Amino acid sequence: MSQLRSFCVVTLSLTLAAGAASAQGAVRVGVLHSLTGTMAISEITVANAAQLAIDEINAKGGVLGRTIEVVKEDGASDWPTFATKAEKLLTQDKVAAVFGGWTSASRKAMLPVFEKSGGLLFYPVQFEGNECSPNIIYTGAQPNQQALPALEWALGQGYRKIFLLGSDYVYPRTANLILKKHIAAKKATLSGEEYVALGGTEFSSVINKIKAARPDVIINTLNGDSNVSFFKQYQAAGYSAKTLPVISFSIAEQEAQAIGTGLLNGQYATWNYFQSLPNPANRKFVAAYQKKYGAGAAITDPMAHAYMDVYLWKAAVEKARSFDPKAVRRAIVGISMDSPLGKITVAPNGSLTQAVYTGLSGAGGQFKVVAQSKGVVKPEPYDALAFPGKTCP
Amino acid sequence: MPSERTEPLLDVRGVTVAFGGFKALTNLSLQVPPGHLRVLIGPNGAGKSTLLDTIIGKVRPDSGEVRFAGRVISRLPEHRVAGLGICRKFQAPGVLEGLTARENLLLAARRDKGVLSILRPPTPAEQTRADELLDLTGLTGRAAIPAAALAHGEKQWLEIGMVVAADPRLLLLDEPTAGMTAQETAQTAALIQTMAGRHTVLVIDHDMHFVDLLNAPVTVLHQGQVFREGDLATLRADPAVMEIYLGRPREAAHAQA
Amino acid sequence: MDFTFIAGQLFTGLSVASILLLAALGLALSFGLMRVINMAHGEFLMVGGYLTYLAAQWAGPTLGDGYLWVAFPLAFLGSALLGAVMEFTVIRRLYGRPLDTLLATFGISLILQQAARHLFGSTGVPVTAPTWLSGALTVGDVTLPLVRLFVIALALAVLGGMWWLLNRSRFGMQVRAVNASREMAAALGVNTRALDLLVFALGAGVAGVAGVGLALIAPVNPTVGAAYIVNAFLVVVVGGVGSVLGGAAAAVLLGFVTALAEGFTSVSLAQAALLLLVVAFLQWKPRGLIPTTSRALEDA
Amino acid sequence: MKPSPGALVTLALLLILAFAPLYLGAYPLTLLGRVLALSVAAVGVTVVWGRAGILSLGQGLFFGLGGYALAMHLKLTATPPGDLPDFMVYNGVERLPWFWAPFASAPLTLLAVLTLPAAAAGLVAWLMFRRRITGVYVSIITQALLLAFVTWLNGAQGLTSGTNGITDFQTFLGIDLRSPGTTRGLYWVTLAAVALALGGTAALLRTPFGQVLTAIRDNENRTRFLGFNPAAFKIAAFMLGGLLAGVSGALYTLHLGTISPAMIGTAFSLELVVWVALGGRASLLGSAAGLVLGQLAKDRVSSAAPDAWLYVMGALFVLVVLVLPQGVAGLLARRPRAPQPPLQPAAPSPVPREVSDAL
Repeated sequence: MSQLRSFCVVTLSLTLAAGAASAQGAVRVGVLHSLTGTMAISEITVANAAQLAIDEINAKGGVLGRTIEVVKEDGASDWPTFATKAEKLLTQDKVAAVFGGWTSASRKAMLPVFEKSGGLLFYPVQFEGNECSPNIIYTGAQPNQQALPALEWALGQGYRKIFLLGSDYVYPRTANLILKKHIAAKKATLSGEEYVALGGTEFSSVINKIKAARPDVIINTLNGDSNVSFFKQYQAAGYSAKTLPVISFSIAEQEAQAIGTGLLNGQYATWNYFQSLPNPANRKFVAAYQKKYGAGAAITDPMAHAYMDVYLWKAAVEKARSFDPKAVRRAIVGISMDSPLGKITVAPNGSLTQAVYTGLSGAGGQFKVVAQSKGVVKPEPYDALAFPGKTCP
Repeated sequence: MPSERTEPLLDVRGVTVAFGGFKALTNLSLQVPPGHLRVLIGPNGAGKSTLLDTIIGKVRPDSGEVRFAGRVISRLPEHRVAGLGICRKFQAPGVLEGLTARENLLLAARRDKGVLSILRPPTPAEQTRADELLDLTGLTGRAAIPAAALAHGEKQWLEIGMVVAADPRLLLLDEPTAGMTAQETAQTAALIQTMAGRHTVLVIDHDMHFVDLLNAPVTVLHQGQVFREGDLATLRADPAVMEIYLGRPREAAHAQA
Repeated sequence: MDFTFIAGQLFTGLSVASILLLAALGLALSFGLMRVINMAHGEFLMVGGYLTYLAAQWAGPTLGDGYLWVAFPLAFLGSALLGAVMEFTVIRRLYGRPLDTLLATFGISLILQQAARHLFGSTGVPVTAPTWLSGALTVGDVTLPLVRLFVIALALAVLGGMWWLLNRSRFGMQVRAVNASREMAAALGVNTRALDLLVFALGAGVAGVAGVGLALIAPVNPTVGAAYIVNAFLVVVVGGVGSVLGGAAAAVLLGFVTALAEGFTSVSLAQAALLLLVVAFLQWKPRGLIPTTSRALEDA
Repeated sequence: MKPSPGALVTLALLLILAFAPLYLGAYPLTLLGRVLALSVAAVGVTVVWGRAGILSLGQGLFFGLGGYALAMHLKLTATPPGDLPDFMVYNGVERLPWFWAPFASAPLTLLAVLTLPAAAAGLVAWLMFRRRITGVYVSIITQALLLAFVTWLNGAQGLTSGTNGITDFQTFLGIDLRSPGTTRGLYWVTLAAVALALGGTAALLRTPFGQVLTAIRDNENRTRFLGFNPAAFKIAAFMLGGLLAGVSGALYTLHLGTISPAMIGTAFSLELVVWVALGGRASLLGSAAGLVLGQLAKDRVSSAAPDAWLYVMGALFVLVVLVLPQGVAGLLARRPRAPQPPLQPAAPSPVPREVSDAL
């Protein structure tokens, strides 16, 4: 019965809260991530990072003199829920902007809602490109800001035979489609390509195929916990970073901790951000996050993007002197700032011009930067080699 | 009203049924002419229930065949067998508990039982028939109550009503008086006797008192085979029949009763 | 397609079979013998994994790699206790209502997943196999990872233990008696209620032990159980409900079919094909590889 | 026939809902429209599970077939003539796959929405029931089939758009899907579909067809010996459940503007069942209302306390089967009736002589 009672209390208090929510002078923004379900592992910390930025801004007097009020919603790792909650945030809470989403599927589900209602979504995760909505600010890496630099780096290290391994969903498939075109163009060898269902835990066959293919390097786009299984079984099969290096696009500090540092030591990851970046903005961000969410908390690329997204929005609002999403979208182009990622600028297509780093995994799930792009890389949503003639409108 | 024709309505020919290594029926043959009443007795494990299961198509014989009105039925699915006019009343009351008493009777009385023709509401004739049977079984006052809520005796009568409503050519009764009082048993025996003639009836029981009341030819099964056939008085005098009941005091006592 | 690859895939088949078997063996007790469909079975595997993690945390500093020998009894007892509580509070009230049991146990699996999230966070916890399991045996060109061999041995040991318990022990005789006829067994003086509790707890305990093995090669996180549950049920259904050896045969069959399919097509296509194959197989043998003929089953 | 109290309540509720656009805000109306679309599938579950006793954990398969059939049409409509849908281009597909071609036509699509899920359900049911697979086996097999379907959808990305699902629709039958007026129109269309599903199914279950389903649920063998072929009836019931799930999927796709494998997976199919169980598995109105209220509650509670939500959901599963096996509808149906007098113990109820005389 107590469960029933708490259920009633929760429902009731919610109803009351809805009435009292429109505090004078505050501006509402939405934070929409999976707080439950399979994606919660990654998304809760991203939501935390956005919250941290909002708290910092509020502590300093808010935006245009108004404090930011967060409406936090749970996408529950369920794409229609993302669409439904986005609709609620835009039409009922009338938020000025939404920070959220991780999987492409959740973004695709939200996209029609944002286009219909003219809302503005800040999406903080690396993705497969091939999309260019005027209602979305894509701050995570485009394929040319993560996958291609990683390939270049691998080729530069003398790795010529490349094995592509990924989870069976859109990002790995598209990223690999692009990579294959570039592997062919660079006259390197594609020695194999395998996909495992999302959440898959059995890699015997895959490792056996890798063994038969004898690649120089594996480019890994496995998602989430499949990485844990893969690296455990990869090591058990007698492989190590020395005998066969793996470059991953979805393993950041947090995933590295979960996989266990012993398994990942010496492997590579490519991102626009590592917790170990020495710039002052990052030191401040890391210290603030760990103060609020625990000293050992790992900090990842999507978290840094989510944190920075809030500041980008603030800068655009102040530049536009308006909270209107259309005005903010217009104003945000060209905004530049020193962020934890280093110097970034918003390109006209709504993505970031940002640097790319390749890191070597080491103790405590941290990565040491071993290579970085020359300067910043402009975002290209459509790969010219794989999808010729496609551009943002 | 014994039939003029000599061809049996039910003709079990050399049926063998084995479960794993155990032979429940061994080369068993049995004929029942149309309109006759036949009683089947035998100690536990003699194969009585397996024989009924085979006739209605629940169990497939390993060899031999079952013919009904000249047609081989031992390879037909149960509902087709039922459709030919063979109806079985189980030991436990087999009423449909989620339906009302009247709905039970209406479904039993239905002639067309296909998926599409079922959409037709019951005909006035079927309705009349159901109401008659409700009246006759004393269930009129309980017509709209789910069968699950009926008392045990009421369920037994309802099922007998269903059997009557189905108007089968061959009626298989498996211990129809289980759990009945002496008076009810007597009335049931009388009822079954009247049904013979229009229907062909095969009764399984080991209550010798009841078998006596039925006053019909008896077949004794033993170890999956027909052991003896004859009227009850003759069989009682047969020491071999007594022999197979030995070691089973209860039934032996009944047999002597 | 060279010999090494084929030999490697054969070993893969054996590995997959051992994992399927481990995931399914507990079900062979609860589903196979008691007809209880426990959708929370995967969560017992999960509990086994988390207890392995805890064993490594507590015993690791003193025992080092020996933590594994603490993990097995801990996982067995922990899962069995949880199973016993579940049987006593919920499942006991639902005997004879298999579909309702399915729903209730699914609810329990949601609660257990969320509890794991509360206790250990939504990120998985790291479990590292002992160093003596980190190497690999090399036969010709074929690599046989020690941890895989260990999991295969574990599956065989659990299978053997269960077979002995069911077919050679007094407990097993009572279990089989109840399975054949509950009333008769009760009349013969078997305490069927206590036995139900024991069988269910044992099935849960076996799942916990399996969870230790799985933790060595797969992640330990709140949703890991859900990854195994459907395949585990398929193993039991294909093997023939109520038959432990049938389950083992089914696991081997499915393991090799998986390895074969994965060897020649993409891994994720093989998964879909396997599921369809199982449905087709049930057309051919609806009662599984080793059907149990009992009246009790027919009425179930 | 006199309308039952249930029918009157249903009618009154539908009437109240018909005027919802006048008193509800934009977001609540959208939400209500969506859950009403789902409730059509719940009506199907009532037929299949509540009446015929078959617990399918794979309703998402038929829901998905309906949804994808419509989504393929909408995607083709939104693609400029001569072009391929964008996701195909991004996956290196160069020609429109053959099974996409018929969905360029709106009438064929509507036909497919109505027939494809029902036909698939019929096939699945035929495979299972002709081999007399029953009970939990059906649940496991339907779940496995659904999983196979979802795995294929995810894997065959060039043909199905994989995990992203099919999205970015513009118009349907010439109507702009993104205009606010469409939301309102779609709401009424959905409500009409719910009314039709409830009314049609109720009418069907009132015929002896419904009685035979109940008979099969309670005692399949007995029904068989009465001369009915349970397999045929179960297949029919399953097809009806599939049809309703398919229609529901198509409506839901219209409401949401997208369909993806995650929307139809095992979690969806199980949730469908639990809301039906909560509302009352044997009651059409109960299960539809259970789904609508359950989903609305989920929306609210999961917003307020996302961590608590899974506990609430899990506890509901357990409590419903332990305490309320007939759901809220069963509770309400039981209460108004005066307490029944205790049944007479098997008092001798002799067969009147007339029975034998009548023979």
